[in-house]
Amino acid sequence: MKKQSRALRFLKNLIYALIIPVGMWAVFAIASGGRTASAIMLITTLRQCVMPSIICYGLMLNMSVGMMNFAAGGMMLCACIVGGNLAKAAGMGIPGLVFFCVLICLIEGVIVGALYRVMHVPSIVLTIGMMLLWEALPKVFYTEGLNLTADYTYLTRSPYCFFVLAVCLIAFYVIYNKTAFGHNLRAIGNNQAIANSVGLDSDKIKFLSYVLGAAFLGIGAVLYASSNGEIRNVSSLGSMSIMFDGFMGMFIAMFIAQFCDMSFAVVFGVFTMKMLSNGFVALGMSSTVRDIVQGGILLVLMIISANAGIFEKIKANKAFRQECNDLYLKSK
Amino acid sequence: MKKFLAFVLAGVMTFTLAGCGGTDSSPSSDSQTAEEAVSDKASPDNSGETAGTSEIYFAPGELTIADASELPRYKIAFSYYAFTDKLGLQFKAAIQYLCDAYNCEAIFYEFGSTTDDQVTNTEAVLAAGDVDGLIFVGATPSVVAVAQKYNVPYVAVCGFPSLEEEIQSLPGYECFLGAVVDDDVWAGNQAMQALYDAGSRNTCLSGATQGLVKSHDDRAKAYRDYIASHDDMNSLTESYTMMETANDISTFAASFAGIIDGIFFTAGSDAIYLTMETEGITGGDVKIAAVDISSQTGTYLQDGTQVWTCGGQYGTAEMGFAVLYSYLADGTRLIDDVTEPVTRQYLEIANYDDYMTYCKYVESDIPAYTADEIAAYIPYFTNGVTIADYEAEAVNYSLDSLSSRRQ
Amino acid sequence: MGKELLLSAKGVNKSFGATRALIDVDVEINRGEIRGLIGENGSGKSTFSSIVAGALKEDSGTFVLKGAAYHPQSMVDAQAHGVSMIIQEMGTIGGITVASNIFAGRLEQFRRFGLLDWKRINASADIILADIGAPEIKGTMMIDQLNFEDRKIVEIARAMSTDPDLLIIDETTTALATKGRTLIYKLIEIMHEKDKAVLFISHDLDELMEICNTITVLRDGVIIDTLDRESMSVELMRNLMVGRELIGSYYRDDFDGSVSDEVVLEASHISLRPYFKNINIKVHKGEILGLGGLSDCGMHEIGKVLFGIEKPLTGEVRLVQSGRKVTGSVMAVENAMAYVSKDRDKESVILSSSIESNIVLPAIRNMKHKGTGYISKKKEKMLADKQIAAMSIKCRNGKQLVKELSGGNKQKVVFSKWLGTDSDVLILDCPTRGIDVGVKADMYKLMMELKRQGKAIIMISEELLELIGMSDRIMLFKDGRFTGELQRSQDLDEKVVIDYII
Amino acid sequence: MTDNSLVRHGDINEVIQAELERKSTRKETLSIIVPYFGLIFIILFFTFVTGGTFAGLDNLGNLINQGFVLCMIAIGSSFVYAHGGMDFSIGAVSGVAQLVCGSMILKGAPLWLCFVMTIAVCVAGACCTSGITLQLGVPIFIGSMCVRTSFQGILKTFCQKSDIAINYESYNFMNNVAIKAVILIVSILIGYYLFNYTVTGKYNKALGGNMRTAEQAGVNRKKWIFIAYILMGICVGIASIFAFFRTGKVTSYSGNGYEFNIMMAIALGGFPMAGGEKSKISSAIIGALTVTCLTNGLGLWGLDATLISGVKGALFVIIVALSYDRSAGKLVN
Repeated sequence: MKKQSRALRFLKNLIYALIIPVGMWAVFAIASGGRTASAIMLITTLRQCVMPSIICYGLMLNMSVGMMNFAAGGMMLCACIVGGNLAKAAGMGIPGLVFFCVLICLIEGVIVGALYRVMHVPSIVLTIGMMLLWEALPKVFYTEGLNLTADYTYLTRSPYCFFVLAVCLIAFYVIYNKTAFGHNLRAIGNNQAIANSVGLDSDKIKFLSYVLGAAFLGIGAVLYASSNGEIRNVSSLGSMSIMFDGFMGMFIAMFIAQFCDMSFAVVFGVFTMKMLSNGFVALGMSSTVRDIVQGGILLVLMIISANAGIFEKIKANKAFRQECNDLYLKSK
Repeated sequence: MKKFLAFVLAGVMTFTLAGCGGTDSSPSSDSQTAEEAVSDKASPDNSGETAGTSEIYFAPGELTIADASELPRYKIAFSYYAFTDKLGLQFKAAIQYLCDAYNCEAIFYEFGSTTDDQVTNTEAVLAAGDVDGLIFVGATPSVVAVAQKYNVPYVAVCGFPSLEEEIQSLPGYECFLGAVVDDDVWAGNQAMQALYDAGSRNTCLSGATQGLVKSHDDRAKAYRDYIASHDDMNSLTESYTMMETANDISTFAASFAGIIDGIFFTAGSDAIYLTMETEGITGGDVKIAAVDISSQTGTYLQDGTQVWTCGGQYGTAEMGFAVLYSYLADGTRLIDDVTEPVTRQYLEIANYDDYMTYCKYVESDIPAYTADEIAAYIPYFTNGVTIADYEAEAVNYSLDSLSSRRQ
Repeated sequence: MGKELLLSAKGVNKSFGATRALIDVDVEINRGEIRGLIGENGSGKSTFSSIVAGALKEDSGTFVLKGAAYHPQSMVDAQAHGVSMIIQEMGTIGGITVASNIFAGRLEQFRRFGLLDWKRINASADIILADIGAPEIKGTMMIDQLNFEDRKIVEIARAMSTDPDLLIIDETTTALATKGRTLIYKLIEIMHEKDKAVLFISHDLDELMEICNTITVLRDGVIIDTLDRESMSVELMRNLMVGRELIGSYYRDDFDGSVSDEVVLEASHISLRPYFKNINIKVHKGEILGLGGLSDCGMHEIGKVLFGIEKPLTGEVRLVQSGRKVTGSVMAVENAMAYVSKDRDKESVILSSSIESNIVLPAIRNMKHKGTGYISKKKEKMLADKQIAAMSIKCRNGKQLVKELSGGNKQKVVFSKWLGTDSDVLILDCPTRGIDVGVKADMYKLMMELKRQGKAIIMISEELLELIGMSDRIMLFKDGRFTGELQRSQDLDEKVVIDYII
Repeated sequence: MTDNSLVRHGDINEVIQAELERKSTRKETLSIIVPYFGLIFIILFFTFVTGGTFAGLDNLGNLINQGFVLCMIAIGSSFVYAHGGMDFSIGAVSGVAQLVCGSMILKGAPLWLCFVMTIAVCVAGACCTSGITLQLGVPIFIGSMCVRTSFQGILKTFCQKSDIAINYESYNFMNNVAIKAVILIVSILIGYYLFNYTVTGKYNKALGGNMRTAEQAGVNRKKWIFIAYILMGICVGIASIFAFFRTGKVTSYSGNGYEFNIMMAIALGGFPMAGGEKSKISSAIIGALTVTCLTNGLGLWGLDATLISGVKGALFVIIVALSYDRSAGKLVN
């Protein structure tokens, strides 16, 4: 009995969680005369979700403690170019790529985290500064950026990329739900003052959140490197566009997370973003139109989540008012 | 804590600053890699380390017709949108090569993404003082105005305004010597023609964001015009997100599976080939044409995936140098009507053999024009040079003429 | 009784910025002892307890716990040594479960193969809750489902979950209604029986008299005296705390509850979900109207509605003279109304700002030059200094930040901010909550002064004595409606009042 | 005994008390002057490495030209940051405003009308952002991000086929340094007045310090926050006008990055991100000047082009590390 109701609730939530991504997909499927409904389109879109999702995991760890990481794009870029070139120099192939990218991202994460810990300036401020730094650093060593050969690209091809995503998803799920760290994150995110006074070392946890986040970004960097093959250095703020899908996806994810676990919500959220852009391409519209709509749709979602339960409140108030007035009239 | 912080940052700083020295590479150290690069050129189809990734560098040029040390030491500034990709470095190397040969001092700076950056950075460089000439990629009036303010002669290369308002205001600037540009419209047109001949009818465009680099905008325009002028051609979609070429391709391939049969890239890069391989659409029904050569181009020209490409733009920059130097040397203004840029051909590469020739001559350690060849376009060294000679070379510039010059 | 020393502190010093909270404090607590710690706000008792509990670091001084040197790095570390604390206004962490609240910061101890074992966490949470006598709360509940009272209990559970030798209770009872109080008293008893110690901090002197067997008095960071059962008396304690003679009661001494029949503020059948329905209130010129009830009976919300912070669902609040309807706090202030919130730090003062800008905030609207809107710094400073002097606020100067002040002085700032606008209707929600007798007395004097000036005062309070002592008329509130209205009179005492509210 | 113990404490007290007082005051003054040091240091440094060119009269003109936009926006933004708000959309909005300005001029509309419209667009943008937060309760961070995305989309869609450019030299007078300097100084004075001597600034600071308290003290939250955004909109509008005439054209990159530059400026000036009492319009302006000097100086210095932004980032982090008010301690996000 209880079990069943549990199952029902789970089903209900699952449906809620899927409404947005699936709805998005359906809309475009119809609009494009079924072209986006094709299996290949779906797989491609999913494949394109992999990297942003992983970035999103990285950002989410910071977001849970209420911190932003604008440097994410720059960190990835730096890791790609430096790590990729090191891997090539060492001739270690994909394992080398993974090793160096993640390693470098970790180092970057440690630096950013340490700086935050020492300086205690708002993360937005710090990370904007660091973004410029990480963007410039690879230029010193590899002015030309990175050129990878085909044998480095397997990780982005399906099915391998989905394995990668699965691994990251599980890793995030465990960190977020099954470790003390994950819960401390949320505790601090919800009320840092109290969390501190009950003895949570928020500095340490924030530092860790940067480092662990960086690990995810490192994986993201690997995928970015191997999907593009040729990575060029960018000038100021150029790296924002790398993290943008993951960044925007994160907000949708936070909205969906009330129905299902964050680790899945992230994928759904990113999928929504990707579906949006691909849908417009499939409709033959230019990529620029999508930005306008993207902002709009995101805004609508945010408005909904910001005003969650407002209708219930209004209804309840209405009833209450009615009741009171009746009583009042009776008393007269 | 403060100490630790200061230490970390000081480290980072010195690191970065050290880099400044590091990147202005002194020839002696690089000649090694250059030779490797050349040896690679011999067999570009082994898709490994090739032009794409090796240091771009030209062996120091010798000016035989005059004693360089006799020549006055001019300080010449060259600006490009970024010296962080292959093309940018080719430009840099070419200008460096000429400046060395002509006993000039070269300084390089990037203009960022926004026009405001272009103005700001130019102001900064010119304000620093004693710059004798400026070679700038593109000719935005506001930038020219800066040169005018510091009255530094200005030559535009590889990019010229297409809007009447801008073109009209150019003659007003004393310092503006005119422009030497590549025929990007032609390039775009050729590319589309090649796709058309290869049987492509439903094509997509992947271009750079409008307003970043003039030449890309022209190529995109040519694409749109070509589609418009051919009823049997159909543009499926246009994407203007340069950072995400890979993404574009996979989306194209997915959303138009079975329909799409041609893609035009305003900028070629290895990302294209890798992604196409990932998507499994190489060597098949989808043909591509792209401006610019990258390390993998040979391979895909060979297997027929790529039907057309072109390159060699930096030759244009060299011509720009010639125009500037002519003025510096004896005040000759070669281009009378500055609203009419000298429009040069690209080196067109329609097949693998062309590509081999291209690598042999253009991506070797000798630039498209040697110091002496450039001298032939400077009245100071060669009497009776007029703009007509430039015009002639502009249309004559091709792989054939290049190889004949190298014989 | 075998006096076994549990904790001893020697020469403890601590200062915040320029204010010295503790000066060479020596304290010794024996096993089985229930030690009361009293003193005015800012006398440093909370500082001392926080240091013992590891929440603060002392500047100098030595601690010995159970015979070993003791220097807690954090509250967790302190708990490991067997010292834990229940803090006055700490609260719980929203958005997570009761269990993770109880074990916040100590979840690591429940690892199984490196992962958290939620079954065990929830189970042990339930056990603890049952032990302290609140079995109806379950570890799996989301904290946000619980009401204020139960959340406090969760905090207590958090403190008890480490089975401490020394339990510090810092002014917790003031925030609790009967349920929580009884629960705490029971805990104290248990501690006593188990021959452990309790450090009990409270402003409620009678409460202290009842439960403590020793009481230490602090003033301005210095230990004044330590009394044992025999020498204890409320009078003595008061005088020691304040450092001067406080003759008799500090409430008003007249018993004339008559006021002019001119109504100033009138609320007719106002309702607010889910607190109350169709209630009517009239306040007269020069009247002190007391609203009494239990902390969660909804009377605080009445205050909010009267001031227009909360919109009533039915009826309206009206200023009778002008006939204006109170539509919101802005309008209220413009019409010379004032509101002192129950939650001082969160709602009444800007902690990060200077005393001056706090005081002038409501007044500047009247100080600005009509045409240009220019506000002269001189005027501001004058007003602020005038109020600081009038209220004798303890501070370096007007530029000092409010967060550096003690509770009592903060409250003075709040009052002076409203006196600066000279308001006609004052709504005071727990005006003396958590402030010491000295300031209390001043506050009451002030209220009487205002009454004389013919201001109307609505005093919402949880302290019955205060209500009886000060109000001309007391309206008692219980689950959403008024249960009684009492005129001021000699023979009014707690027993009479309490029946109306429980 | 209690008494003499008190006496004993008494005299020691005074000594220690005095010492502590001195410390705290010293700390306060330091936190006030450090940002100025940052600026002065940078000026001296670049004057030194560029052999005086940096401080030269000629470069001063450049500085005004380059700094105008940032300073202008800084003035407006300080009101928004004072109540703890922020706005990621200003860059995109300014871009669209320049687009409108440009296309109107091409249509031959009178200049004054173009100016009015440009400012109107920016104000409208500000209304969007603030409206979303105030009326619909969306966090400003996300809200302005959405507005940013949409406005960028608009700009790109219109600039996709071709840029918009005017005949540059026929509008040269719009680049007159003197005019800019005058406008800038006037706006700074007005801003300073509004911020320090009227309720506009005071209420926004109060709101930044504690929303609830301010509201209960009779501050109309929505009204004053809205006004703050409007003020910023106006400033961004004026900035956009001159930004447009400086380049004479609109591309899809116009206005790109303003939002981040202003954040840098705000931080460099030691302006607390959370707003409140410590907010000072002067620090916003100081910050803007610092950023401008940084960019210009690094350019003059002739540092390798590829690294300028990196060095900028590093210096930024260093100065912020030294000048930023850390009273929030661990609690800062």
